[in-house]
Formats: sequence, C-alpha cells, structure tokens
Amino acid sequence: MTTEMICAGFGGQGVLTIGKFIAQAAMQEGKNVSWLPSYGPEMRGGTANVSTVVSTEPIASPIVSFPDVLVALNQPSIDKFAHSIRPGGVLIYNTNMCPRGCQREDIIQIAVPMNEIASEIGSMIVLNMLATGIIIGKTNIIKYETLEGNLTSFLKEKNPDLLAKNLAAIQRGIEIGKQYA
Amino acid sequence: MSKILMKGNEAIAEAAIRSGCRLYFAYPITPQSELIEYMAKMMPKVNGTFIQAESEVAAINMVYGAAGSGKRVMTSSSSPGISLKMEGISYIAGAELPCVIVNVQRGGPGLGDIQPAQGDYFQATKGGGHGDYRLIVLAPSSVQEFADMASEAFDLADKYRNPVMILADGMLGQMMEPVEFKPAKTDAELQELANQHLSWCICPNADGDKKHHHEINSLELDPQVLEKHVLDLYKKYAEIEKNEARYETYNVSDDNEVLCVAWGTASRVVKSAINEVMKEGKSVGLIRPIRVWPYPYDAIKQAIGKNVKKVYVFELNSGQMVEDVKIAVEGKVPVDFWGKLGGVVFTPAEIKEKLETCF
Amino acid sequence: MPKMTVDPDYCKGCGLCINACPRKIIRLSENINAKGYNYAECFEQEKCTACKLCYITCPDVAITIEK
Amino acid sequence: MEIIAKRPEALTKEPFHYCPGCMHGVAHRLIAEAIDENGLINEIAGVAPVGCGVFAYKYFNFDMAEAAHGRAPAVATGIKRARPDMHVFTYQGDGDLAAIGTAEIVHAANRGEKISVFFINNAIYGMTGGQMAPTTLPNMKTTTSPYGRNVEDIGYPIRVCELLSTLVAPYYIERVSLLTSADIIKAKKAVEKAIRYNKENRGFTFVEFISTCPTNWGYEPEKARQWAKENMLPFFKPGVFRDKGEGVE
Repeated sequence: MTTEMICAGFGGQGVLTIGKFIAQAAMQEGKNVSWLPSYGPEMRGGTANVSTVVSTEPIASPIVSFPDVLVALNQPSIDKFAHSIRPGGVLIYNTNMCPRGCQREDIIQIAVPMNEIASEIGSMIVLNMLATGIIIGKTNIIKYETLEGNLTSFLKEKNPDLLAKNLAAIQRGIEIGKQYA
Repeated sequence: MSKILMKGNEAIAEAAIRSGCRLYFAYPITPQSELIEYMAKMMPKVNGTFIQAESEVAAINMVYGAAGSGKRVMTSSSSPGISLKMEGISYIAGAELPCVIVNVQRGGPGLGDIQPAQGDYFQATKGGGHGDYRLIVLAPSSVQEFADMASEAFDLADKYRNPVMILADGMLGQMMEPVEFKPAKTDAELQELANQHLSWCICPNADGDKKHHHEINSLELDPQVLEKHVLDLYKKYAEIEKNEARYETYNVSDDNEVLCVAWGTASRVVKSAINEVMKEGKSVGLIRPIRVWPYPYDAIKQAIGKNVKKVYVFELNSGQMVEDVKIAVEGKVPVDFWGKLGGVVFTPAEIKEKLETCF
Repeated sequence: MPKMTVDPDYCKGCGLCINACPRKIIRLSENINAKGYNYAECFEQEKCTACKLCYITCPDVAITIEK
Repeated sequence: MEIIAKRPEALTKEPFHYCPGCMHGVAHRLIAEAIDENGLINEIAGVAPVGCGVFAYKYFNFDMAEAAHGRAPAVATGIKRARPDMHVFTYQGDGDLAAIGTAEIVHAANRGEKISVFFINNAIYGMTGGQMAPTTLPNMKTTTSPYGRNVEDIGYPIRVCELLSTLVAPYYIERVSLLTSADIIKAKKAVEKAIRYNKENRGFTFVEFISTCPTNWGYEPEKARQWAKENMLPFFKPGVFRDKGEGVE
C-alpha cells in the first residue's frame, strides 16, 4: 500500500511542514517514507511544493508523477498539479485562495475555506495543520495520536498557546475529512 | 537505535562525525549548505574543527594539510565548487592522502542552476584534476545509503590512502528519509584511527633521538621517478578495481528483455518505472552501480541474459556513463540512452514511456 | 685559535663572505668543486677572529666556525 | 676548540639548489637556527611553496608538506587544526603569497591562525625565469614588463606587511632585510621572535624578508644587495608593524 502526495502553496504557508509531519508520524508508525521538497529561489515568495510518499513497501522513486492526494493552498498549485492526480484521487484545496477551483470530475474534491476556519481558530499559522487534519480524516494515513505527540514535544515548552490552536485545527480538519471518507 | 527523519545533507554530516571525522573545511554553496551548517553546529560539540574557508580552493588545501597530518577530514561542495577543488584533489591523490569529499551535484555547466543533476560523472570517475590519478567514487541513492557511505568512505580512504568522493545530488541532499545511524566511534576507536598513519604523516616526533622527516608531497621533477610513482599508484588502483566494485541488482533475471543501468537517485525513478511495466507482464531488470569507480563492468556483462534485446541507460546528464556501460556490454546488444539535463529530473512516467517503446 | 672552514660541497662561490669578512682573509680557491664552482677558502687562518660575519652572510650554510 | 657556528640541526644535509648568492639560503638558516634554539625540532612542521622555495621540504629536517601554488597558509591551517600540539610555519615567495595566494594569506592572517609565515620578497618571479611579481618596483624591467612596470597599467607593488597590518588578528608583523650582515643579524631576531611566539601559540606571526635575485636581476650577488638597498628599501621600509607581545598595535 503506497500513498503519494503533493502539497503545494505559496512559500510561507507551511506546505513543506504538512509533508514533514505526515512523513515523520508515518515513519514512527513503521512505514517507509520519503519527503522531497522543491528548493531554491522559488521558496522565497514564490510557490513551494513537497512530494511525500508513505508506503508499506520500500520506496523507489521519491518523485511523484501522479499523486493520490494533492493539497493545494493556492490557485497556481491547482493549475500546476491538479491534472496529474490519479483518477479517483483526492484534491484538498483552500477555496479562499483558489477562486477558479478545479474542473475535474473523476477525482474527489474537498473544497474548504481554510483561511476562514483558521481565523476562527485564532491564527493563520494553523492553516497548514488544518490541511493536515483533512488529509488524516480522509485517508487515515497516520494516527492523530502520533501527530499530537510530535507536536506536543515540539511546541509544549516553546509555545503552549500555539500548540492548543494547532491541535484544534487538526481536529477540525479531521472532522471535515471524515465527511468524505 | 530508532530511525530519524533527516535531510541527506544532514545525515551525511552526522554520519561523518560518528565515523571519527573531527576536521571539516568548506565553503557554502546550494544545494549542500545544510551540510556545512550542520557541521558548524555540531563540530564544536565534539571538540572538532569547523572552518568556513575563504574559498573552495582554500578549503581543499586545508583538507590537504589535515589529511597530511593523518586525521580523518572531510570537505563538501556542489558542482561548481568541486571544480574549484579539483586542483587540491589532484595534489591529494598525488601525495596519497586519505580524505572524503562530498559532491552534492547540481545542474551545469558553468554556474548552471541549483537543481539535482548527475553531470559530474566524468569529472569524478575519469579525473577532473590534472594528471593520472583516480578517485574512489561512491554513489548513494537514498538518505540511509548516503549516511552509511560516510564510514565506508573514510575506511576506504584510510585503507588505500586515496581521496574518496561521495557523488550525491541535490535531490538526495534536500530530501528527508528515515535514517538509522551506526553507533559513534568510541574514544578507543578514535585513538586507534589517530595512530594508523603515524609512520608517514606530519606528527610530533615521539622518538627524539631518531630524526623525523616525513614529506607530504606530490612534486617529483625526475620523470623516471615520477613515472614509477604513478605506476605504483596504478598498481594500487588495480587492487581497488579488483576488490571494491559494488552494485545492486533489481529484478535482474533470465527473463529480462531490457536491462537498465542507472545510478544515484535517478536509479530510484527507474525502479518505479520498472515496477509499473512489470505489471504489464514485461520483464525489465536494473543494475545500479553503488560505486561508479571502480565500475562494476563484470556485473553488467553477466546480467545480460539470453533474452535481453537492449541495454537502456538513464541518467540526469548527457549520457556520461554510457561509455562505461558499452565497455561492459562488449557490443553484444545495443546500448541506448535517455536522460534529462540542466537540473531537470525525469519522472517514473517518462521512464515507463521510454521502456514501453522497447517491446 | 679561531678557524673558519668552508665545505666545498656546499659552496657556490658567490663571494658574499669575501665582502663580509672585516679581515679580508677569504678568497675564491683556484680549485673547483663537484658542481664546477671555485669555492671560498680562508688563506690566513691566523688572522681569523671568529666574528662569524662570513657564516652569517653565507647563503649556502657552507661555513663552520671554531674558536 | 669548540664549534661556535655550523649548519643547524634543523637543516638536512641536502645542498640548496638556489643560485649563487641567493638569500633564500640565509632565510632557511635563520629559521632553522630559531627552531634549534627553541628546541622545536620534534614538534614543528613546515609548508613549502611553489616558486624558488619549492624544495624547502627537502632542506628542513623535520616533517614538511609541499603545497599547491599560493595555498601554503591553507595547508598550514589544516595541519595546525589537525595537530594543535604541533607548531607550523609556511615559507613563501612574493608570487606565491602576494599574487595567486593573496586570499589564503589574508584569511589565514585574519583568522589569527597560530602559525608563522616567512615571506621572501625579491620583487620578481625567480623560478620561472624573471617575470613581473606583485612586488616588482615601478618602472622595474622584467621579462613580462619589458618596458618597466607601468603603474598606470598594472598598478603599484603590494606592500604585504602594511596590508596585513590593517587586520585586527595578526599578533606580530615585521619587515626585515637580508642585504648586509648587520641586516641579517637584525633579521635573525625577528625570526627568533616569530618562532618563539609560535612556540607559545600566541597567534599569527609574519616576517617579510627583503631579498635579492642576482640571476634574474642580472647583477653579481653583492651588487644585487646594493641595488636592493637603494631601490627596494625606500618602497618596502623595514620595521615592526605589529607586535602585540610588546604593545606595538
């Protein structure tokens, strides 16, 4: 069982972190993982994307041609990658930043006003964790508890308030994702 | 020891320190900067030396000095910086000093770009610097292998008193994968490492009565003497060729109709493509040289079964390895090549398409 | 009695010691060494004061001074 | 009778390959004597340059490394960092140090590497046959400045001591000359001081020697010294530029 995922958005939206938290948790749960970011000038202000592969088998290519899941936090990400989603695959996107959306009907589209929800939770910083929660709710690719543990050890001392908001965002995302599961 | 999710650039740095490397000299360049940054952070914690040199040229000459002092020393760079280091690498090979050089390749020629490429194959395996010499060249394809190659590289360098290059690329440097490290060398092991070269290296003279004059040198103006020195180097290289070729086979069998040859991260894309075409009932094998010098000629020769119609080479360059593959194939079957250039990385879908044309 | 000795194997006959010597008791020998140089020699040892100026100036470290 | 002056222990028996009257040999001897006098022969290493001094590794009787052209300070840095219990010096000419190796010397000095650098300045490339050096004097003729060094075209000679003195880190910088016996006696004190500071790991020490090149200048050895006195010393003034040990900053 292999899940290939691309997360894309503007630099600074935290798309690389989505892939990283999922890869790390999946690794801890005994899966094989790879995390391959785009890098270079485009990270600064332009678009950023990361290919993450989670598999029960050894991973051959870390490069994803046809993702099972695409997370698009802005319209250019849909324009660039949505055509390559495997038929039957999942597109998770941020309607606040993707005015044109995606026309494909052979994929499952999870359109979420992520900016609005993040604002409700209290910080735009948690937008990427909201997206992560949606992925988990839809695919069960990792357990919530693993991610919670990692975030807690990472943030508990440094910023307990942000930790609480992140966990709330993930839980909210999982609820949304489950509606499509 | 549990697995850690780590970038290739960081994993090789950590593994080098665990292998007993306490001296590291380098100059920043993308896409290997995480390596120099990791060393800057960690070397002081193990009482090691980290210097951000004024140039790649200075860095490799610091390596020459430290290697001539018999200590485990490493430098790293990316393609344009490795070109600058080539002067020093030739001197290090000529003076027979052990050291490790990591090249996290990017697109060229010239300043090129900063995306993953394999365009330094000729430079690494056929020379690069001036004169007759060889580097031992290790070509990792995963973060775990990148890390494992640190101790392997230092051991080979010490054993043969020869510079060893780890030829990675920007993809491997930047990507994260789980990595499990070998235990760090113990103090006793470090002491043993420190003593292994005392018979020839720059070191304090413990026996005050006996004069001590070790020369670290690659100069010899008498052509007859220099020729003998180079012949001796080539005896050593012949020994290395006999003992040290390494390769991986993937899906190689007598049923293969196509045999692929690919190295480094490119080989992983080819594996994914092979997995796909196998589902269509076609038989394709892959030989991956784990070391690109010495080159596994025999392995490729032996892998050509009776059904192989074509050997297909895939690289992220203009086909620099094809010559070596052709030497191995000895004209028995056609050798074809397809690749991407300038830092463009091929996808499994593209390779699959190429393979399907073979049937 | 002070004494300066030139090792002919090292001397290249540059003549700097001749100028350096305050007593003017050094000259180039009529003999040549293995490299073909007329090497320096002291022709009046008894006048030597072991001032070491020849030794100090000699670029080939060919001179020994005894006292 | 006792021997009061002879070939130092720190020199091998190998005769120098330098031209008759070349002052490299004097500089070698001064360094070797300072090493003997400081009892450092078992814990010192030298780095030889490319240029006339290239074979210095044969002449010093302890561990030596031969560096690529201009890179001696980088090589010395590697040795000193690998073996901090040893003492390290480089021996470099003007082409090696002040042209191709400008970056390496400036940055080794700027890091305050605990090494000594001995710099022979004779205003010309000797080994390759008398080409213009970075220290060639204005209007001085060489094989690559056949009409005399044109400062409008190629700039002025580089004064390395002055250049390095702009840096904060160096511990000791002095320019001496080898043009008379009295100069050599003075030079010996500078070399002795550099080696002593090196022994005490005080910091970066640098001694420049104003020297001669009788062969490529086309003068007899004594005449060459005279020429250098009249022409080089006015531009390259001897003196102590830095001596933190004695409060000269």
